[in-house]
Amino acid sequence: QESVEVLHWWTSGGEAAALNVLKENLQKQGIGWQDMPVAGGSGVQAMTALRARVTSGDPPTAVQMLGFDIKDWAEMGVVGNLNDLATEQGWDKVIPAALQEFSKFDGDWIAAPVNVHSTNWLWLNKAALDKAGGEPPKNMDELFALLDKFKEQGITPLAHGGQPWQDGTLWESVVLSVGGMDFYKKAVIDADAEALSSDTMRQVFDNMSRLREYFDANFSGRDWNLSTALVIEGQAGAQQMGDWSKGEWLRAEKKPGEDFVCIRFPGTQGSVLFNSDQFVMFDVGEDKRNAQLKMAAAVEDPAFQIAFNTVKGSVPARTDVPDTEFDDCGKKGMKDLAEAAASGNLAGSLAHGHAQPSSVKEAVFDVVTQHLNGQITTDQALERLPQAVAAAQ
Amino acid sequence: MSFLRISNLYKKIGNNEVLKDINVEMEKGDFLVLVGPSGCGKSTLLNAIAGLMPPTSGEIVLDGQVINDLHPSKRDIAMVFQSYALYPNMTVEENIGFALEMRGVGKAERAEAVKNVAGTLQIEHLLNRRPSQLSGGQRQRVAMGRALVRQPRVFLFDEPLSNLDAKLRVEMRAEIKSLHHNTDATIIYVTHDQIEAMTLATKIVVLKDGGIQQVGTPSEIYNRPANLFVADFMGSPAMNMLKGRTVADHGVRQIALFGGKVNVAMPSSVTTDVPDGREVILGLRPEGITDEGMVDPTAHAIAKVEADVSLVEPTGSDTFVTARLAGETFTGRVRADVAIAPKQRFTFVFNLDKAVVFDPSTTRRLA
Amino acid sequence: MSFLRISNLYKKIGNNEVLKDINVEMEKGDFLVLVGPSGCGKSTLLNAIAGLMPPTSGEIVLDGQVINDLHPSKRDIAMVFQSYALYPNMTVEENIGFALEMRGVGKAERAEAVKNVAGTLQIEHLLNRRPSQLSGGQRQRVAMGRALVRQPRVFLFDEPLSNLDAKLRVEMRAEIKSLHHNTDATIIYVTHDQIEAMTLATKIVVLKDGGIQQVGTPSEIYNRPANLFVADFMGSPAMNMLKGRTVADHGVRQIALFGGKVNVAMPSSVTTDVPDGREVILGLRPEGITDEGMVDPTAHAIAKVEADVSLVEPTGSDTFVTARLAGETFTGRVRADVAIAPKQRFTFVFNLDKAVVFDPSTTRRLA
Amino acid sequence: MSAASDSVSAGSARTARIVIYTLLIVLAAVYLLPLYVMLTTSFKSLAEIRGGDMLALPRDPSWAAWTKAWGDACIGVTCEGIKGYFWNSIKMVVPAVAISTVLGALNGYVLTKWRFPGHKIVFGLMLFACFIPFQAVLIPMARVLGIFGLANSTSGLVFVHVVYGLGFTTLFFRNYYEAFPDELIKAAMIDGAGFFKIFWRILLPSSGPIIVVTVIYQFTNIWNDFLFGVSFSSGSESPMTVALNNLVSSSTGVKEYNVDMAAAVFAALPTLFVYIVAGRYFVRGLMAGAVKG
Amino acid sequence: MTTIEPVPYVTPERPRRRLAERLGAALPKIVLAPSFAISLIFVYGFILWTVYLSFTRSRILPVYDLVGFDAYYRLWSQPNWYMAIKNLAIFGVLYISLCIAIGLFIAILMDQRIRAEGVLRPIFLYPMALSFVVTGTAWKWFLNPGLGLEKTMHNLGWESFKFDWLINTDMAIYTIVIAGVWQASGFIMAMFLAGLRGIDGEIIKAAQIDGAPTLAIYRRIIIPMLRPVFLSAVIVLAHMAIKSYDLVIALTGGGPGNATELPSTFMYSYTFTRSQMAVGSASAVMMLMGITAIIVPYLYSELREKRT
Ligand SMILES: Nc1ncnc2c1ncn2[C@@H]1O[C@H](COP(=O)(O)OP(=O)(O)OP(=O)(O)O)[C@@H](O)[C@H]1O
Ligand SMILES: Nc1ncnc2c1ncn2[C@@H]1O[C@H](COP(=O)(O)OP(=O)(O)OP(=O)(O)O)[C@@H](O)[C@H]1O
Ligand SMILES: [Mg+2]
Ligand SMILES: [Mg+2]
Repeated sequence: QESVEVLHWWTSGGEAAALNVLKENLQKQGIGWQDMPVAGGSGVQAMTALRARVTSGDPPTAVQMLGFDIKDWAEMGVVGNLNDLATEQGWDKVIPAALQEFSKFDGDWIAAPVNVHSTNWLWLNKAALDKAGGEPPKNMDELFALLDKFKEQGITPLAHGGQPWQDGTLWESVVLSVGGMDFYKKAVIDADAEALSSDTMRQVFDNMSRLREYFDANFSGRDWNLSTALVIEGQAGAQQMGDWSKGEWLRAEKKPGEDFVCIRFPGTQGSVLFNSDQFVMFDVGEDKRNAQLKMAAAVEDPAFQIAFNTVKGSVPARTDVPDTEFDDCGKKGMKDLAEAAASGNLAGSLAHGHAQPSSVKEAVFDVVTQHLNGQITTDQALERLPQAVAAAQ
Repeated sequence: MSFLRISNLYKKIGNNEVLKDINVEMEKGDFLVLVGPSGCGKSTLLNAIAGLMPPTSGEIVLDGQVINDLHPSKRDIAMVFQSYALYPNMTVEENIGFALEMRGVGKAERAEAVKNVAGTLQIEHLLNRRPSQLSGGQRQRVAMGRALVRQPRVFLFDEPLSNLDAKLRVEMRAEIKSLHHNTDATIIYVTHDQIEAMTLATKIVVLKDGGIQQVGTPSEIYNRPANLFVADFMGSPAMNMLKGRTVADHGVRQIALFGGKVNVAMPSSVTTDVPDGREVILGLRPEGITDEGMVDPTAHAIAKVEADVSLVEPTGSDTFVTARLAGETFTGRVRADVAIAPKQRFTFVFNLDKAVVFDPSTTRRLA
Repeated sequence: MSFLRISNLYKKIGNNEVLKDINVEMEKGDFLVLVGPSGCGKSTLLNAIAGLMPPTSGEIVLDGQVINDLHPSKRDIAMVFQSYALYPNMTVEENIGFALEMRGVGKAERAEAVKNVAGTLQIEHLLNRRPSQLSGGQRQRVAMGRALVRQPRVFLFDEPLSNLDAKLRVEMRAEIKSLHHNTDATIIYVTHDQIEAMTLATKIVVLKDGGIQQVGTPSEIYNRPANLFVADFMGSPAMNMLKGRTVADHGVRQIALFGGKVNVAMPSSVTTDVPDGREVILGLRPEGITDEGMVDPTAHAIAKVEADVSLVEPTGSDTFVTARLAGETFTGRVRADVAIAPKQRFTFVFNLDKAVVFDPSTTRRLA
Repeated sequence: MSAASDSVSAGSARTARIVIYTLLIVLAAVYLLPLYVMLTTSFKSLAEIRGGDMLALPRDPSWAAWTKAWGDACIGVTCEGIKGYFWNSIKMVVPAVAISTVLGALNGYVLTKWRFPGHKIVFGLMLFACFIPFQAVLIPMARVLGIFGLANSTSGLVFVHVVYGLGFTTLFFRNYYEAFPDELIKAAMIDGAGFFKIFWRILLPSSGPIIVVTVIYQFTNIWNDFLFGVSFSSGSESPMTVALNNLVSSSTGVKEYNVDMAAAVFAALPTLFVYIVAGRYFVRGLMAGAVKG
Repeated sequence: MTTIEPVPYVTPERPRRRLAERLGAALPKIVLAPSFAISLIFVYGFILWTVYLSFTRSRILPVYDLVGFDAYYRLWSQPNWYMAIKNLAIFGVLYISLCIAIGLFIAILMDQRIRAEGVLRPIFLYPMALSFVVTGTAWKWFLNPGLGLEKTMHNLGWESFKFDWLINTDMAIYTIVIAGVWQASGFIMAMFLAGLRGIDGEIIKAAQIDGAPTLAIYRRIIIPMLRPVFLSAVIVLAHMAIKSYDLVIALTGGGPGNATELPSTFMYSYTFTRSQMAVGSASAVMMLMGITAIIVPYLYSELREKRT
């Protein structure tokens, strides 16, 4: 029997259920599914396992991957080619160019994008927000005002989990908010040394320091979902987090608009920082090729895109999928994405590997995290940031 | 009043009565040797005296003071262990000085004391070595030094020589003996080597299964053993035990040995009257059975016995000859020069002055 | 041709010449005892014979066959180790039968053979025990059984009795001796107990520092030691060594002892002529120095010496007396009954028939 | 050895005892805390965990998390709990421990009883294997496994664990056999036993204590290994720790701490069992040689 | 036994031997050969490979063109690396000394003829049996001020109690030490217990008779006699400290900031997550050099003097 072997880190209940849709779809076509889940730290362990598999000369059929990792692997010449399928199904038209950036290498399709997450979201507890006036903040100043009100309510204003990637996620939203999309592109995407040490960047770090004031004492090392839980239970007012956060709300049987409010991070409406899970198809033997193509086709099947993304909290990678099945937040996400894509305000998320290779990403995390934890001052951060980025390139 | 008195001492370990009703007294300057087969309780008794194992009942009185409940470190007793128990991590000097250090003696004074003791034992040149760098004999001396330096009220020695080879043992034995002479120390000494016991002791205590068999001077123990056990235990080769029966020959009490083949005079060690026809055991040590040329000129009662030689063991200085007669085996000690070979017939001379007689039913010696 | 011949054997370990030019011959049925101080190479020699340590040079010929290169298991030699080396995980029966099993002997036959040997050694009742459940003597017997069951061409014993206590040692010694008598086995036996050597051997080899000092019968070794080392090594207490000088008294060659205080006849062991005024050492064993009542009636040359007693060691059977005269110390053996005490003046009788004389410069005995 | 002499006078002895026992009980409680937290958490509901006191006893204890962890929890797309992975680990641990122990025993035997010039260097070189950081060997190892066709298989994992366990097993057995009397080997040689016979009949039956130490040590290390497991196995072939990690550390999903904890306790059961059952022999085995410097 | 040069118990081969016998004589070496070969390839081969990689510009996967010391320059210009080394120094020293101190202390307590030894022993040993994948979460909660000890103390009414090391950049490394000590000290305890049990009882008796109080007996006699155990313990702990990885990942993930970065986590993240394999290899080489510096003297002393 033909089968695909899939390396991924969607191990939690909801994600796995979503993935099951794909598995069953393939099974109907007579394709078996060999599962190879490797959880942990947004695929850190998975990439290690993948290295071992590739080195041993036996890569899996498809691997869940993010952003620049895809490029890195493509460069090593170990990935397959989906051009025929893509042409046949017209992927070029339905998948946003910003995603294609990662799905293609040297003009060849190598990966099938599953979804689009975006990271510049702010999640608010509706009750707390109402108590504080009910008006969602539109820029940093309003945000700080709101947070102050939360503070007066005696709750943790901003729920944050102190892990490098979470710090980075917050940071990139602040960069986008303070500097706008052009500055984000210059500083983050282009890694422009000047931008990285500019006054705007100083503002970013100052804002970070200010935000730090609104954390509770236990933020360090806390998993993101525990922070979300704080907001859900009303112990905290807001959380900056990617759209996967919605899964927690839904799971707690909360309704968007009724129990919680999802808005773009203040000052970033109209821009979207995205990251996209893609299944990179590795260069497997001819005997497995057919199954691999079938899987790629199944991933891009609109039915799967809907089924998966409604659960996951993200939006479909294809732009031609109707939003009827999605809730308010989902619908907003799809609308924002389409707008941003059209206006050129769609950019890859640094924290999730879509703006820079992992070496640079981690280097930025180093600085951001140390700054946020008070190990270095803003001046030092501005000095170090360009250095670290340069050293990692 | 005696210097050390142990009265009605019992020690139970688990269900095992290791010591039973031990009563011992000793004077200052006594050299008391505990002997007995392995497991008879010698070490346990020593441990009880040292305070390392509290007795179950009974009293230990040292110099007029009941010391049952005194901590070992406060008894002022020194002990030399069979394994020497030297502290491997300390030099010889530190080993010897440790007890003084624990008593808070100052550094200079300690060094002085250690030096003196080392001088006596001729181990000055070893003071900076560690125990692992010493030979057996040297270790033994260090162990002794450790005890000596404290000038304790009582010395306890637990088989201190058993790890040494024969030659060294002889030397060390002499050294301990002269030590006792020179310092007049009060010593309790455990061994299961009867030569050691005989040569060192002023008083021997024979133990068996936790009970005392006999207490006496070496000569009493050797020549007038209280029972068959003591007789057999002390002396090597062991005392010959010959089955006999009392008979009267012309009114003179005699003992018929070897199924009646030989009649010998009733030994002088028996002073009471023994009725005729009693089964007895005649005990005679190998040196009491000699060749004709070797007979003690002062002996009063002798008997000649002809027997078949079965084993000849020349030790160089003497020759031990084992012979059989009427199904009984006995060993004699003859001069090294006597020409003798197995299967030969040989005339032995029994020196009955040295013989003792036991009652086979009670195993006690008849006196 | 001899049954076992070792010629010009050398063994180097590292830079250490452990055996030097060893030449030994023995006949079938011989009981050869190797003696010598610790570290002199006894075990090494045994190991070389067993094939456990290959010699550096030289030849070992067994029954006409050079066995230098034969694997230990093919030499048909059995060895009993000092520690017995019983296999701790096997029962006594399996221990004894192991060698046969390795030789492919069937189960039934093996059981039979083991039973026979166990019978001889009287350990049938122990066959199902493990070594840890045996006493020292029993272990010794099992080790012996393991050697016996194979009926090898040669038995090697490496200090088999040194772990036993004195009493048991005497017993086991007799047992080994009778075993040798009964089976006429060819045995090489290592010990450093000279009593064992004397009583067991038909031939003794004295080793020192890897070289042979003397080869001879026990009596030769004891009474005619080749040099001072052998004389001192064999016998306990050791031979008395008295400094002397040859003098001629009325044409009769004599030796002046104790700085001229006593003149004794030149011992009969010296047959060659020794010039006057030569420094010599007179060797006389303790049993050659007795009290007047104990003098060997057959002695030809005796000398009376009065000296100050310094130490009295009664062993029960005899009393060893150490005395001093003119700065020299000697030990005599007197009857146990003799009344004697330290500091007393006592008349000793020297039996010069037993004396030997050494050249102090070469340390060799004068013959 | 025990320095507590029973001769100390009764009163102070009793106080001393009380102090000793109190200290031990307090220490034991501290050591048990993490286990206590794991156990109590596994019996709580998610809501109680989020809101409640970590050290509090469960208000409403339930086995739900346990049954879920064992049989229903999703790991990847299969929702059959961790029971299958349990068996994977067993399949990996048993041969790996057995092989590395046997090889270690043989090596120790050769290195102490059949010495050859240079044996110390050989041993020293082998011992170094204990100390290399495993992260450094992942990639070349993957290549080698690929060449051998062992990649991505239980046999491959067994192989890896044997390779990097050899240093320790050899060390343990060498130290133990070092103290084993040479005379027994000589005796067996004279008795006609060959190399393997001596090992099998004489040495091995006396190696109980050190086998216990080695097996415990290897068992815990291999059972708990994550790095090799995640790198050289995949999917339903993965050992327990990898499955557990997949269960516990999903990054963007919901965390069911009670299920995580129950699974964690399941994962720890075999090693706990081994330590409880063989703990006594462990100390004895250490005494018998492994500890010696 | 004296310190003697080892000797082959089998006779060396001689030409006239038959083949079978020669084979028999070589058997021990044949038995050892596979293990030795494995070590050569999988330890030393791989070390060489790592050294080689550190001179390349390998990023995501190995590439084999040499570029000199580039990776080392990068390595030594990383503040993270200095942090890792500093942390290893703090962690290593505290971890080793605390494990030994606590292990010895418990071992001494356990050695006082404790009736419940059978129950207590596994309690102290069990942490060693659990992987940090398992216990990390429990520890994280326990040390987390909002969830664990601090909160419990607050709940109990001790409001001023503060224990926030886990999130305090200056103190976080000490939480790693705490968890590490918890894990390994039981094992060390077992080693010391074994050592204590091996001490001749007569020596203790002798010391008692010499008038030494219990404390002095331990301080002057017993503990010095445990020297070999100390040495073994230090070696065991040193290599565990250097290899510590799970511990950090499970507890802090290297944070807050890079406050708990260790060389092992550094190496892993540079090799596998940051796609700077050459720098990772360079750090591995540095680590190996460090390990060698500890192990080689130990091995040397261990193998030179052979005590029994
Ligand atoms: N701790 C103990 N527990 C149980 N029984 C013991 C203990 N110590 C000694 N015994 C028993 O007490 C008896 C006497 O032992 P002890 O050590 O005093 O004998 P010993 O005369 O010194 O023997 P040896 O000559 O062999 O040293 C023996 O039967 C022994 O088994
Ligand atoms: N394996 C070895 N390596 C180096 N030297 C050795 C070895 N075996 C023995 N020796 C040395 O060889 C010499 C002879 O040793 P051997 O064991 O033969 O002595 P021995 O006469 O049996 O002594 P003992 O009476 O103590 O058993 C000793 O000096 C010893 O140190
Ligand atoms: Mg005793
Ligand atoms: Mg020897």
